Amino acid sequence: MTNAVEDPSEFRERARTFVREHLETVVAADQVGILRNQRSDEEELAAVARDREIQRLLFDARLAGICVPEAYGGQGLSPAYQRILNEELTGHEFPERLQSPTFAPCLSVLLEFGSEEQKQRHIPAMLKGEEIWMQFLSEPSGGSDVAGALTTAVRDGDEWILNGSKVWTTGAWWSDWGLCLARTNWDVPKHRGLSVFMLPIDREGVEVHRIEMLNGSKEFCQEFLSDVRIPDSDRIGEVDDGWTVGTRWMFHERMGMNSPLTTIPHGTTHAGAGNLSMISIARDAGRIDDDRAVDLIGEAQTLSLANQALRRRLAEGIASGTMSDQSSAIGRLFAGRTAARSGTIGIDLAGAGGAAWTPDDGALVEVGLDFLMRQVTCIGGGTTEMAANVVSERVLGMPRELTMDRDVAFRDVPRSPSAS
Amino acid sequence: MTNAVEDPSEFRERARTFVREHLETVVAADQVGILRNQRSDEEELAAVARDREIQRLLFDARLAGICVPEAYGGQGLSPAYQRILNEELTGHEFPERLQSPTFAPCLSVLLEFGSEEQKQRHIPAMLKGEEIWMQFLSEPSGGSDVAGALTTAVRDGDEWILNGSKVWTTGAWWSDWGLCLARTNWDVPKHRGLSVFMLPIDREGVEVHRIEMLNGSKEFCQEFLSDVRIPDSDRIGEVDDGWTVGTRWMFHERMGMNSPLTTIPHGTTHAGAGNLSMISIARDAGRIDDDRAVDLIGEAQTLSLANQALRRRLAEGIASGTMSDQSSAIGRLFAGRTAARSGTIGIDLAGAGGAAWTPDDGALVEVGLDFLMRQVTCIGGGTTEMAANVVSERVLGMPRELTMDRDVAFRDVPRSPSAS
Amino acid sequence: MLLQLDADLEMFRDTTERFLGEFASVEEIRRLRDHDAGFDPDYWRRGAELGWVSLLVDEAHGGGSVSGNRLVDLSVLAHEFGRRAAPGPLITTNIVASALSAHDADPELLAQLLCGESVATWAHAEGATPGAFDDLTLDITLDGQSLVLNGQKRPVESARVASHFLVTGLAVGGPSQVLVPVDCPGVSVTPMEGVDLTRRFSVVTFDDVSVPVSSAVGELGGARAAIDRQLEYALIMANAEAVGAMQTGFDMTLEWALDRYSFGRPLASYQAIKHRFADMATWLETAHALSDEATAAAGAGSPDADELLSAAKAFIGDYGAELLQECVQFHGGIGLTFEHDLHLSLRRHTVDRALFGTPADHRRRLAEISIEREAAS
Amino acid sequence: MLLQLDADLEMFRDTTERFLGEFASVEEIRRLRDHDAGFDPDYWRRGAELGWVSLLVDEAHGGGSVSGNRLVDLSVLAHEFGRRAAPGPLITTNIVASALSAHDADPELLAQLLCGESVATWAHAEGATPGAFDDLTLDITLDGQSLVLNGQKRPVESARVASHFLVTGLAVGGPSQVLVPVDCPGVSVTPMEGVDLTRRFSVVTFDDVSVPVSSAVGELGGARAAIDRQLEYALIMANAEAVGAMQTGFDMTLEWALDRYSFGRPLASYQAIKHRFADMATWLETAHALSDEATAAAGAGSPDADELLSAAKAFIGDYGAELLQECVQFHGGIGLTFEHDLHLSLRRHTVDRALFGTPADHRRRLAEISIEREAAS
Repeated sequence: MTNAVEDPSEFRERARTFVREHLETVVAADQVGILRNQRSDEEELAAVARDREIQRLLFDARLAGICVPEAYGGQGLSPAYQRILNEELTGHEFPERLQSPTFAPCLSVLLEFGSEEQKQRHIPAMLKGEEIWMQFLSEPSGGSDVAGALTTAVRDGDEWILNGSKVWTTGAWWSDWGLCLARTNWDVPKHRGLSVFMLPIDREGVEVHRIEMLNGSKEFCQEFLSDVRIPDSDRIGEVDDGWTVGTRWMFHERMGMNSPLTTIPHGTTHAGAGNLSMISIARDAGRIDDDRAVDLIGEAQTLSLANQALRRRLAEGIASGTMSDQSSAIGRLFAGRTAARSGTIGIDLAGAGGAAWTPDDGALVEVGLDFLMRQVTCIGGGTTEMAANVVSERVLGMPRELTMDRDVAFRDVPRSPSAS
Repeated sequence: MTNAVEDPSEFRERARTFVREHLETVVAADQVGILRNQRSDEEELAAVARDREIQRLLFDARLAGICVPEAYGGQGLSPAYQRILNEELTGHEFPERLQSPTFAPCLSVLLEFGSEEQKQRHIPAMLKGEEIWMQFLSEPSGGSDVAGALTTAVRDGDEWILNGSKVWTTGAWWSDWGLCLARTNWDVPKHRGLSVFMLPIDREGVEVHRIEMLNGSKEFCQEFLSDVRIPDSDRIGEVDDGWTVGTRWMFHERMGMNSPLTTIPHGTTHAGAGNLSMISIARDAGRIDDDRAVDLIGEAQTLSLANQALRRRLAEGIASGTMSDQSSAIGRLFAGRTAARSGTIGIDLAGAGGAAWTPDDGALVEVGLDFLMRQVTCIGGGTTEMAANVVSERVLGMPRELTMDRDVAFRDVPRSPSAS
Repeated sequence: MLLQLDADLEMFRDTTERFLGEFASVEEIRRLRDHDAGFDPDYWRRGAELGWVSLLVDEAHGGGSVSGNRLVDLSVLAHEFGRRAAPGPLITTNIVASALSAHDADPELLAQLLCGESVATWAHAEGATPGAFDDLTLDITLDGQSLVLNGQKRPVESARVASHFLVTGLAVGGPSQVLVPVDCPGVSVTPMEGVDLTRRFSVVTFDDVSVPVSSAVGELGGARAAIDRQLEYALIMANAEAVGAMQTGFDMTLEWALDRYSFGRPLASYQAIKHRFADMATWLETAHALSDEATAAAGAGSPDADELLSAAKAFIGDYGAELLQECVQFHGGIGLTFEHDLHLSLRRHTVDRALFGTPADHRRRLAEISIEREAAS
Repeated sequence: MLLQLDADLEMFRDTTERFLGEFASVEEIRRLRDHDAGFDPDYWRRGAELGWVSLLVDEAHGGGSVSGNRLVDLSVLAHEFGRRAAPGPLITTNIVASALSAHDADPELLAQLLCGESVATWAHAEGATPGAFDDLTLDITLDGQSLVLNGQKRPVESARVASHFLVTGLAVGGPSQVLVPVDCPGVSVTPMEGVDLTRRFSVVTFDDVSVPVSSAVGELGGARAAIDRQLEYALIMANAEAVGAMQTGFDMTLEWALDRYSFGRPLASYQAIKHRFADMATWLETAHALSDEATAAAGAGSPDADELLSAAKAFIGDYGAELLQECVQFHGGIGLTFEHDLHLSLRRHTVDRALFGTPADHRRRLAEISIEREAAS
């Protein structure tokens, strides 16, 4: 199918019309706080349903998968069009829960490594909002070492039998599919014994357990896989070659909301409480006239602008090839550092309100809990320590860290004393 | 000699009388800035002479070497007496240049490892102000790896012939003796081929070169040793066993002004500009009424009090045996961190005065240069990185860092590409 | 905490530690999250029997010091509370008990506090604004033989289970303290949410609350020194608690780093992590040192006690927070879950950091003292 | 600096880089430390021939942009200056030239500035106090056909070699700019000491200095916008210079860490050092990004230009200082010696950090803009 490419201004007009007709406006103040436990399960399920609905509307309006090939239900347009859509979405609702991880990294991985049949089967379904995907990647024992997966897949004729546990999936309880990294060979070094599978979350043997975070959020899940059987046709990439997929998977994950496959209203920040709320905190704490509070507000605003500018520079550099793909770790590292700092600025502005508050305290509410959750941005999606390794070794070319698991069969790799 | 020990209050009275009779008062403002180049060479030499003179007066008044055994000219008293002397010296001149490194670590090392003849020959001379000692320890190639010394001592009958270079000696151009670490064996691992020597700085073949620091200070020197001959009787400790001496030497160096062998007026800070000058900087910069400046002053004062409290806790812990000797590295690390932070607080308070000033600008003068020199406290006397290694490995028991030089003959240790 | 304790104090510490180990386990603390008061009356009564409320009370009133230095005793006790994130109105009840004892007021209530039958709380802070930890605006008007209170106090700990509030405010032109029974007409208590699982706070509003003049604790208008002294106690306890929380977080995380393997090596073998532990160790030792020096200075009535208390509060608040957040970081995601124990330390530290003046408030106080002294010299 | 330059701009950059490599070598900069002006007139004349003073001048006056975006040109030029810690009154002469061109003032002087025969300087800042980078107190009184100036300016760059001062002050109730020849009676120049080896500053005092009314540059009392614009130029240049200094320090130190061995391993193989380099790399990229975004926003007349310029000034000032101090730390003692090159970058960065508003001043400006906008919304 080779259509004449739509003119950007026509596209913008079309996007604008769609947004006006179909989408509610939202206020920025909705986006404060860190993983706050603001919705009941019923509300969350309703929000998921609304996300699916919007995604379907986008799909029907030819505004889904802007940079996804037309062959798989996308629009086959350039990232510039995605930016236009993002700009037009500013201030409006959007199908937030589908962006990450469904479109990036899952759809990206599928596009890159899936068979034609797999792509046809899943990508249009994703773009229609019918399939929400999760990453079955991290494991309780694993920490930063995702390639050290202990979840095991054993071949049984045309099927694989999976056993193990995955953790830190966001909302697996209302999702459909998992992209799953599993060990298929224990007798080779760790990177050479992995394979990647697609896994329907409702399959027999998958038990989803919701994790309670310290602030009461139950967004994350842990899955226990017990003799889960899946067909070999749901394997992505070659057997034991899962790390080839995994490396790109990791890259797409680091790209996160900077991926051209994700839709995100321009100006949305995802690095914890934004600066507007810092001003509100200072005001509601009665500190807005204090020079030091003003300094902290200025610092938060500096870091927020710095994050945005850095993100744009890295995206441009990687897109133009003047920077390596690995440079995305620079953005990840900086975003973590600044989110942590912002958490401290918030509680500093809150004063005694950081310890206790009433529901009438406006912006002071739950600032203390946000502070307790401060490190989440330095941990989730690969720790800042891993990012610092990538930056120093892959971007700056400093010597690689010594690992004890490189040239040894995975079953012989040293493990925690308490893990045995 | 076993005298009845003097009563503390008598001792205090005696010290007070001495101080009143012999010593000038000094104002705290004299003690600001980092390695500032405030004196001409003539003035510096006069100050050295005055230091020697005061030391002699102390010696004659039985106030030198409070914790040094009487057999070597000291007073054989407990650290409590040293504290009393320090308190009585508050606000007065004292023989600053003899404390470090002459008394700690040099005299300490001599006390611990010197032969009876060596102690008799040098310790009384030190206590009388006749011998000022330097550490010939660091080398230009060495960085933090002092045990990687390249300066070589080759035996020639009853003598040793030294060749190499030492650096970062403070005021070697007006000093008398150097305590020198040299390699006596290249065919064994590095720690097993070192020996320690005493070296008269005016010996033939020793060339002292003064290093200019970026702020114009010429306090530090580098020495070039060319076929310097010294008798074997000036060796301290066994041949090739110099690291046994070196380990304790390093400990005494880390103790620095906390050593009971040093005399330092109570309240003297050596961690860069103190808090009083922060207030002066803020005032002279017109910022004293700014909440943020007040916050910075409070921070500087917090860090200053924190440093003092930590120093006392460590001294007590090490003295009582509840902490290991290695814990002194905790104090060293923290002092470095806080000195660096203080440098930044200083220039932040100075505002535009940090870039340029006139001689009439009071406390603003040279704050900018102090900032340029900020890291000196994190580098001199062993870097903060080395201290962090000691704390994590020796105090906390975390695994040792991999080194490539442990079980290999020193001549085969990998070296910088540019060093060959 | 001090490097060495004398034998009596060590026994007191050890008894408290073992008691808390049994009755304030992490499971118990998690359970108490849904408890109205945040602690069981029986737990508190048994703790009081161990001497938890007696340290600042004169012997004549049934109290007494363990080691001879009551402030050192107090800091050792608070440190144990911090290590366990223990439940119970330790700080606030001790302050009220000290005030009653110092002013020979309400011996009946004091006796009840001492044996843990009642709880009373200090209604002092007036909000989140800078300086609010020691500024007063609550109005106390002398009206014949009555005192009439108008104003608001927040946060007030354990307000919903206390029998009395010791309220600070301004009367006859100066700082004053008044003991107010919780059931006085005009008193209203609004519960707050907060970060600690067991420590409960409220907003307490006084709307024309009338009590007899005899309810004044100490001199009307002349209570500045008493209030400052009580604030000293609060700072000593908050600092020691916070250091205890730091110690527990640090110990737990060091153990984790030594045990946890990543890429076939213990976490603790990575130099980037080792160096951060080294910094954490310096913060922890410094926190102990400052807390103990400030306690000693306050105990000795030293002129630099205020400076040291503020320096300790500022340092422990800021560096302790960084330390505990580093602990979270090294644990990874599990350190942010409710089922892990680490957040109990982080919560307790966060509360102690925010109460009785934030780090910034205390840097300001410290700076103002320094500037004043420099100007005077 | 931008990731990609168009061909003309790259040629301009490359020419400047090669010229500075030859005539502003580290040896030359060390030599100039004892030079009265801090730069040789001939060096400046040849630099002017390369276009160093023409970028903000209209084509009609003999100036012109290289790439079509003069502010981008300017930032590229300043970045090269920063990389080399190059001598010469770049910032201040360009600002005066821009003002003369914008207001069609003193074409003769402008021509001399353009060809590098003369140097002029902007006498704007009024001291070290907060806000002094854009507050004005210098008094300009209209007295018949004369303007009489009273006040003090500091620091003023190159005051001792400039032929004219462009002085900002208050006249007829508003911000104004006046061109004052240096030899006017009542002008006195007191040299300052400073951290940069080649950039010289002075205190300039105006004591009843009288100049003709025609010396006003732009409208008397109505120069706020012009001054703001000039401040924008200053911030763009100071930011780009500072980032250049960061880049040089970083590159030098990475090379050192890869080459230097400690304990038989390259410094660069130690994870604690690697992780700090990773942070430095994030600061460096962010500094480039902010500097370039702010320049682009100013060039496009975007409403968020002020915010971005202030964010860039604050970020580059603080994080750049930490970056360069980390570079010193990794070098060890040698990094603090005069014979090493590292301090040239550190000095230049330190000057740029302190001038035209410190990081704290710009955080304040940024916060005030945000608070105002939030209040308006």
